[in-house]
Amino acid sequence: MRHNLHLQIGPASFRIGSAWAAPIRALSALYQDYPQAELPCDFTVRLEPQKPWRRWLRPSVSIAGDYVLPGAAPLPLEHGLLAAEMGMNLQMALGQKRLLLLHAATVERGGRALVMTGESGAGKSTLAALLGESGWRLLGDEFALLDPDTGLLHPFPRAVSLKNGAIAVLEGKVAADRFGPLLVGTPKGHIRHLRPNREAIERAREPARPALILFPRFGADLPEAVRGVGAAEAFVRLTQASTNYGHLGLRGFEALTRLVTQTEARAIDYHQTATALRLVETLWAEDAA
Amino acid sequence: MAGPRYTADPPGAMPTVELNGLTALFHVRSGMTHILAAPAPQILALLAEGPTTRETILARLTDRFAVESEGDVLELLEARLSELENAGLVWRS
Amino acid sequence: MSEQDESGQHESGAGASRRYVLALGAAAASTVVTIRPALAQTAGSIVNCEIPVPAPQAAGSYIAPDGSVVAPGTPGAFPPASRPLKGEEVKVMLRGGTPPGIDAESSQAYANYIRRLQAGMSGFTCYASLQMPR
Amino acid sequence: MRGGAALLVRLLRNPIAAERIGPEAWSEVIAAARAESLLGSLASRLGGMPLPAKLGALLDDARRDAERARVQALWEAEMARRALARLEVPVVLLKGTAYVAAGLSAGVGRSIGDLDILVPHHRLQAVQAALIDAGWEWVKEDGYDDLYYRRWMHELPPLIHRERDRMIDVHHTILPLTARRRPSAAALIAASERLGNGLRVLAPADMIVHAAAHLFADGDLAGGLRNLWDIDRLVRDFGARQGFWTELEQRARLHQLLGPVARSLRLSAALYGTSVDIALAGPARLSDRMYIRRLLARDGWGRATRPAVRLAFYIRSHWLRMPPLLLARHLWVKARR
Repeated sequence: MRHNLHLQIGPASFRIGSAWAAPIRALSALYQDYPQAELPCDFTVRLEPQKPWRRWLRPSVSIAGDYVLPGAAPLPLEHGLLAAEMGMNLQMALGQKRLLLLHAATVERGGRALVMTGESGAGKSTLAALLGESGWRLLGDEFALLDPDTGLLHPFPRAVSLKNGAIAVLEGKVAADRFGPLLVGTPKGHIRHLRPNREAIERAREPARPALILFPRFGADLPEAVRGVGAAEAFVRLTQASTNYGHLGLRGFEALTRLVTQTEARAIDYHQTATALRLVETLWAEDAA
Repeated sequence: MAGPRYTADPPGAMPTVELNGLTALFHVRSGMTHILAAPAPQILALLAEGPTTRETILARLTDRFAVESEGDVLELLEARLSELENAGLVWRS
Repeated sequence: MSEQDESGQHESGAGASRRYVLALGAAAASTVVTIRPALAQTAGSIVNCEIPVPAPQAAGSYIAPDGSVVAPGTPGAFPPASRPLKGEEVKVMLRGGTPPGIDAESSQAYANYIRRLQAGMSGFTCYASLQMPR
Repeated sequence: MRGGAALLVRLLRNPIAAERIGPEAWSEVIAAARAESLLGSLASRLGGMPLPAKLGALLDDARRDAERARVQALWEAEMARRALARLEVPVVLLKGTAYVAAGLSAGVGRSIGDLDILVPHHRLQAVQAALIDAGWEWVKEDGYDDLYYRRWMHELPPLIHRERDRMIDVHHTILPLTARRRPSAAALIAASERLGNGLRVLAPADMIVHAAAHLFADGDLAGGLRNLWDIDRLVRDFGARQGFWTELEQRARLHQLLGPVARSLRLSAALYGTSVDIALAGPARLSDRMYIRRLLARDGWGRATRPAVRLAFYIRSHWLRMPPLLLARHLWVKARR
């Protein structure tokens, strides 16, 4: 495809081709400091018109590639950056066969990692982005990649996808040149991508040992609460947070049982980001130290 | 007595990990993971000694444990065996 | 099953042999639970999965024609689906059809809602399974 | 085109060529191979070759994934065996599951979807009941589809297992009853060979006849490169056996599939360099070129190319499967829903 780009994000490399120049331009600006991709690429993503004439006429981007969701609605060309991000996530979710993929945000301090997993809307991305600006290294806001051979977590520091209210929170803390364009009225509301800081990008191939697993739950009227999560419950919840547990077979079983038997797990309820940040620091001091 | 004999794969083909009171089991032949509660792991352990009938399983269980039940013992054992059978961990021959 | 593991096996204090008590459980109890893949393996798994519209966290909210979740009673929006939608129905809706018992307009709003599902949201797994390449 | 299906085929045919391929072209080969469900087969072909580390790791993943597919396919077959054991019907495994169960080269690295089995037509009811008893369910609840399947198709409507999420296709013959050719299902079952666990696979010649029927009759040659790869591997496994080619000709004739078998042999020889019996394959035809263009219509981004050729094959495939009047009726009922 005429417009294209290679990207290395943590252990995975992507080849992104586009029928239009704009999405590739936006991607290369957002990912300007990232290292050269290792070839051959693990995954191919294509941004293409759904029908040939939709390249020019009311252009809309449909997401294709090695692994696809054919029924997914195309996005307007202005949201091409989001389409590229979704395309890369999809390849990881459906195509990752080496590392156990957990739908979780991860940060690291002192070589030890905190894993936060929960349904979308639990505030993982926001928490990870904030922690990543305050003494923690951001490993990733979307996927945690557990290496069955080592038991370590690999970073996947793609651009953080900030939604709605979280955008302003981070705009107040981070230099403007690390943000992508504001995408208005996407299927998920307003979205603005944030490039992780230099440390997160430079150490993107440096894994960390898991030390604490949190299952955060956010709700406007949820009272603050902390509860221990037993190994069996953590195991079952993590199999459900993984898109490829079944694909990894015995390697996945061994990796995940080792993770839950060697790592503390807690569920936390919160209704304010500040509360969650405080709980994280307290539990980290108790459990991981 | 001509009841069916129950068989299970050898323990080496079913690695397990204890998770606070429950047993996580990986069944190599199917690639599937099961979470087991008592008495399922104990029954599988017995079947590791070789194919055997329902009655013998019960006799051996009673021999090794103080077996408690809220109904007909053989019927309940049958229910447990058929759960294992549905999961593909045990089959009749 | 969680009660089972409490009572299933404990040391019998009474017996001199210190034998373990082993409860056989109730007839309807479940002592074997199989981990199901979060992403189903076949396109056919559609019969087994359901998508709540909207997700339980937004229960009661209405669905706008473009699929976004809006406040109950918003003009032009549709009331939530009265029950979770079956994979097979969703497939029909995504092709622009109308499954029995759902009117055409809400059906398209629900389809748009489902198209917007993201990883981690209730129903995404089902939706993704529907679309899995075989 | 250089990095797409054509290069993929060259590598499958001659793995030594891998040493001369640059990293950019490898990205293209991998995308094309994924799109054609041939990455596992390619990875197995290239096993043991000294390749750059990143590429090697990627191919390791593909081999592991194929191994998982193999385990899963054999397990589904085993569960079907247990469900049907008491009926004492011959259960013949078909396609990918048969290849891995019989340990054939066609199974190495292959992606495997549903479980396909062949059983005698007069035992369909009993088989269906036993499967439903063991946890399989109908995928669709739709009167027309059901009737359509029962009247016209070569298989039951698909069933899915409610716990394991896997589908089974129960065939009673290998082509739809609407097709003009009528293979002999009874002969297929009678000649089938018993495996150690009691399940059966088709006899070698029948296996190739079925693979050829599947290649041309099922769909618009979508997935054709993989189906043709099956044929290449099967011929390499069986071709040197005493009397094999005579047997293949007789079976192809018996099943009214001489033409498709001959063409699949020519295409396999042309694309994969398979050694085939010249007399059976027959002389190259002009239309073979069209088939080859269709089979190679995939570029290095994994995109389908040559839309006109594809469309021609699509229309042709529907034409092939149903007599015109029936096709019209089918499209009419589909359109009204």
